Amino acid sequence: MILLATEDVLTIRDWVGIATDFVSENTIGMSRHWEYTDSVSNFLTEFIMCVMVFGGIMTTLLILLWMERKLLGRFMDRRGARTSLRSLWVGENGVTAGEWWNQLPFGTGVPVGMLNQFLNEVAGNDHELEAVSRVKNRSYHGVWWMLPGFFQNLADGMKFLTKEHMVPEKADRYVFEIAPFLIIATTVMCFTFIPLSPNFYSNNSEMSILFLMAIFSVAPLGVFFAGWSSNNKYTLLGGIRSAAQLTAYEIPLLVTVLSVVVLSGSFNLIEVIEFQADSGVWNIFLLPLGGVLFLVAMVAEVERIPFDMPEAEAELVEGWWTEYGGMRWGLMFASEYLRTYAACLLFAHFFLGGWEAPFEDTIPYIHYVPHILWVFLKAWFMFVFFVWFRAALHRVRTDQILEFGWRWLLPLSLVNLAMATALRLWVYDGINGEWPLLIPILITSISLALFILLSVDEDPEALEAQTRPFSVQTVDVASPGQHRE
Amino acid sequence: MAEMWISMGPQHPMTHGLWTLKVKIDGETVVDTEPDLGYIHRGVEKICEARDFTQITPYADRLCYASANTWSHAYIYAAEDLLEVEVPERAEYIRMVAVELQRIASHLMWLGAYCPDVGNLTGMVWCLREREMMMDLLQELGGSRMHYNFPRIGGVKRDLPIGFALRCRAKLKLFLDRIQEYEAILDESTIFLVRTQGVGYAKAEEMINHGVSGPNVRAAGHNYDVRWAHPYSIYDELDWEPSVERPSIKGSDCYDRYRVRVEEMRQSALMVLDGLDKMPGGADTHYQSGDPAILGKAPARAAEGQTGFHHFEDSRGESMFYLAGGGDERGKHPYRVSIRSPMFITIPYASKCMIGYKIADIPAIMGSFDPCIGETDR
Amino acid sequence: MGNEVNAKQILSAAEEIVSDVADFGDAVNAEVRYHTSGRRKNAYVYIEVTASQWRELALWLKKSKKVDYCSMITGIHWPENADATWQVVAHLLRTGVTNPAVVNKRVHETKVDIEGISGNEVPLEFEISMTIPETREPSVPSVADIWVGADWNEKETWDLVGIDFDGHVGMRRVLLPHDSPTGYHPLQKQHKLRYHDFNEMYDDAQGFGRKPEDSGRVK
Amino acid sequence: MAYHKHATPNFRNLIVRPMWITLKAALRTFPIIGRSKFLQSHGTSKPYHGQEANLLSDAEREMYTAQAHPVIGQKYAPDRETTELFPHFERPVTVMYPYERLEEMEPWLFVPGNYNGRIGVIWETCTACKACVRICPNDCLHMETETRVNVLDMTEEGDENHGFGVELEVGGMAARRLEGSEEAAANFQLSTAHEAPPEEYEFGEVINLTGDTISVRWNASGTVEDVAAGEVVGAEVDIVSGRIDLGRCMFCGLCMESCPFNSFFMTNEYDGMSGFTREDLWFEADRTRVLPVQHAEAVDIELAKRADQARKKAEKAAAKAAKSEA
Repeated sequence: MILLATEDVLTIRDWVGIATDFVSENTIGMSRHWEYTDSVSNFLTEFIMCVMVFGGIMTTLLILLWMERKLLGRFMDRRGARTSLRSLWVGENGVTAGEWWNQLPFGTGVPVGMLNQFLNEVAGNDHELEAVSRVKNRSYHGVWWMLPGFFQNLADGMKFLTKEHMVPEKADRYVFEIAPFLIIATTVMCFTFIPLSPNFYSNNSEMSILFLMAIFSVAPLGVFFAGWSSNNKYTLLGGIRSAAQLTAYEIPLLVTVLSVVVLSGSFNLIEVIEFQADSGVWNIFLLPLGGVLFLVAMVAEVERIPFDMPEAEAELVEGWWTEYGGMRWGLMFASEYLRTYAACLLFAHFFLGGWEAPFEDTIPYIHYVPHILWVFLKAWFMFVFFVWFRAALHRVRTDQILEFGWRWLLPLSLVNLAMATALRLWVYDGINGEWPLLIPILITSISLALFILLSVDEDPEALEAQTRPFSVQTVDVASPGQHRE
Repeated sequence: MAEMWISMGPQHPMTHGLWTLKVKIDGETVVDTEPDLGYIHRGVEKICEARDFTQITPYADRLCYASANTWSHAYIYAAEDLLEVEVPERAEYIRMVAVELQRIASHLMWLGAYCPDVGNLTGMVWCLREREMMMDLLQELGGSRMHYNFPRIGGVKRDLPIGFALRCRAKLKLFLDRIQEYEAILDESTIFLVRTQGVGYAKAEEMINHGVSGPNVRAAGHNYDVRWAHPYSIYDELDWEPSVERPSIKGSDCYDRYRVRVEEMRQSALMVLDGLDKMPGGADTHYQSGDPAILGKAPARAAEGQTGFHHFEDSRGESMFYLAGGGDERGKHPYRVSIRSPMFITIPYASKCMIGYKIADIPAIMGSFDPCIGETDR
Repeated sequence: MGNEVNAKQILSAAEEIVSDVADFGDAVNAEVRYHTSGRRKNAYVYIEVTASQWRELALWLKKSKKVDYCSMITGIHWPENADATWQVVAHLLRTGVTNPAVVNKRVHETKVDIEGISGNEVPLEFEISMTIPETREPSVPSVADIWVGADWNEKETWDLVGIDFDGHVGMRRVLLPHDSPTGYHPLQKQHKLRYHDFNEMYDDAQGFGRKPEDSGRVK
Repeated sequence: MAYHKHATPNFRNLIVRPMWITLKAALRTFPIIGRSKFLQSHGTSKPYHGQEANLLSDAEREMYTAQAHPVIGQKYAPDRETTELFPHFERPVTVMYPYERLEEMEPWLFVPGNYNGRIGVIWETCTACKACVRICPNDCLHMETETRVNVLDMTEEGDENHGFGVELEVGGMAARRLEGSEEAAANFQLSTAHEAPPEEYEFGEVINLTGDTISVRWNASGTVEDVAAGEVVGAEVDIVSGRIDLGRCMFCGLCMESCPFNSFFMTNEYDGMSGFTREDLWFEADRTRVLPVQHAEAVDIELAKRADQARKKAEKAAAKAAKSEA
């Protein structure tokens, strides 16, 4: 057990431990198998923590999806009306969807009905158009702050569950069936070693980062399986693209993670976070380049725009998952977002100090805020960038992706690793194991200056000359319009 | 990987309609292509042989849902050539307003479809936002949202509605400012540039020889435009010059074709604003439907031997109707209607243009030629 | 304002063509015709040519007269006219489009000085008509190698009207299904439109018939 | 035309510029922040986003003020639908149809007669000339026999055009205005009702026509009733247009234009024309009927025209009779 520097008010794991200790002592401990008391207690703790972490992730995943929808609506300037929750809840003209609370036993639904009646009066639609009565299941957008559309994905999930499971006739059936499980299972396993707070994680092993990266890289294999086995040329291309892209970006990602590991001196994720808390400087201020590289590589890893070549819908219909439907597709879609979530959480842990509150040491009483909140806030903040990229950027072509990965990201990540090594060896270890304040300030300001410099740099000559540097044509053009028989 | 054929279409996001592009690929590289059209061939030419000259107008509208007005006007000009009809000048101005607004709407629809082709949905939604304004204006004119059935032989269905000029000016002024936001998300986006620059080269003379015209040729560096080369309507009274791009040495690429359409939208908006100012009788006066100021007299019959044709600058290139008179009902129906669709000729060219590029370039190149399958298949 | 080709330029260009076409002799008849619509009665060149001379004329137009653009090639079926059962109409344009000039590795877009153009630079419309007498297998020479734009036009004309083009490579169905019966060309006049006959209106194939009580009362 | 002056692939354009413009678009959608000055324009232009615009001409403003139409109190930006909270809140772009309808927010798009909605026929003025049926490019319009009151019979006593209607005769049809029908007709919402308009008259056969009372056998009840002469007007079974296969209608509006008697309209109804089967789209003539009150002006013009004709005819006949007598 690692000694944690951070104190947390929500010591959930301890509470669960106390509860399971109590239970096992009073059951197993009383029996003749009393020597297994500790093992049972540990098993129960692990089990309960796993369930709680997974539940917490799945629940907060809804926030991610909701954020994506709502943010895209704003980026695209098409803010829609908000109806989905209220379609279940407040009806119009006093009519609600089925009045389901009346079917609850023993009148337990009466308060729900009363609440709905109250909401109806306050926020309901009393529009008198006749057309209103024709569509019963919607409601007036009226009050704009009603929690809008949050549970949409539950509805989506229910729909997926009712869909037929179809396998293409000439698909490689076993591989086709295994692929989604491979993807989903490995994705879920990622969260085993991602702590949500100092006292809220399912497991903590010595080499958790190593395991994380390993398990994170299994899913591309599933993608390739899925693409290959569907017996469809689009999925095949998608699968192969995916394999090529993920290999190209896996290596810079690993090297970048290695730089963090070198800087923090541990392969354990919790220790990496604790290192940032101890030294008082988040890694992003020491390795800004590493942060950027990690983010870019992660966007490519989770296959989001601008790097969503494997499922580029304009050319490959839906890429490697074209042939999947129903809940398999739904779960794979969920696992896409789970991977994104994991990416966001890892970014928060590696670079944003994990559960460390900003200015934890200087702002009084801030440590009374439950640390799990900071983790989530940081992850969601990172997810804003994922959505923002998607709204602002275009899709990169295959060869450009690979070129960018191999020729830019890989050398840069090596530079980053060298920087981290130098910082650790000569600065941190050289000066009694702490960061002098000058170092992060200097690195951050230099990086910012470089960023601004690059952001204003333009080449007017290139525009005037109309250079077209990105020609990729590799075959002579057949004379257009002439048929080759 | 050995070479293999992929059948893109008839239902595929790249096709912008119903047709098949058979692509032979070697890995990610396109080696050969073969277009296959005709999935929504409705036989409009045959249908028109059994319709009055008035009744053909709505069918001409339906040749292209993105650019209905230009098609019905192309028909009307040909029919007027056949029936020898004079058109009041005010009606010509109103037609110009309708056609140029439709050109903007069509180019916006194109840009809206092109952005997701290269992977950005924001651009699409922004374009459709502005297209909504154009459709509102066209709805005021024609009464419908897509197929307006607006022109009539000898003039137009109705005058500019009351208040139309006011709203048209306000919306177009906003639109002219908004264009620079598209440029900000497209021109000022490196990824868009590297996706479109240097991809899908086409040269001007080659395109003309292949029968490709309109914005695609203007993108290749020559300002050929049916509106001044084979003049019609009142374009000579407006203050305009056709937009033309400066391509690279190897020819025009997808980026040039994108640029020329953006410039054309700007040009059309300015033309409409100019036309509203110069309209005889003033843009704010309102004549009743059928008033001689907006609708001249037209015969209903054409004798055998009479022919009419008219080259028209459609949103996608040069379109033309060829009508031969002397059909059924003692000449009330045309004997033969023949439609020249710019896209029918351009699609084979565009599909040969993409040989040698990557699969990911297929939507980028195909989309940049602005395919519309309604008119292609007729 | 001088931003359009004016009628005089077009007329003189058209007259030049017509006088030069006289070299072909009787097989080619050319005249200047005028559009009859709108405000501007633009001139265009109308040429009647025998099918055998068509290719020669096309080559001449392309080479000496810079007619660079084939707008449309279409066919008409006149079953009641035995001398000219089949008519092929070609619409050509002279566009004057050239590749933009390159000076010092810089491309300069072409903006035509409209008032200054003359001779072969003036954009001009051509309508060319040729007729074929009654035959089961109508055919005219193909010009798809002169203007590639004619390629798909000829395919379409064969597909819909049934006029074949000699020398056209890769003739196939384009708009009709690939498995359409041989010899089925719907724009030939023996194929009648069953639809839109005024009396058939109430016997709608889709089932929307006359109201029972109206039968006999409503025409 | 020159290129865009920043259009080169470089680091600046890689993420900074596209993300900046999307951020601006996103910030505009937030209340209050979205009103800040730097968000109202892009580049060097003047502010354009969210600027108020006058979208109503003086004539329209007068007209809508007279109708007390809600559009008068609203503020517009050129591309936005309206909201009363315009200065600080922009409404979502979704129009919450059917609770909100576009014609309430942008009524100029739906000027009756300028909008091609479902067709509508005023039976009273239809003459069965079939111009609409002939012009229909799709053959979707049909004629149908209906019992109706002639437009000339709709006048009140004392009206200058009164007295040219159908003569009541034994064996002919008579019609009596239903109680409350005028109110029902006036309240009938043509474009949102999606059903046949209310019956205005009840019809019956004239059995006896002596003296002041008229015996009528009402079609609906089958009972014979004696009614005062002033209560009923003549009616006739006539052919009217308006039976339509909407599945084939393409809303081109040629039928409306071809009608020489101001009797054919395109109404503003754009919903309520759907169904689960093809048969659902077959509308009988009463479904597309337009009551005279809905287009009173057109009916009045037609009424005056017909009365004039009838008057002239009567005068001619009188002159002829006088001549022959002489």
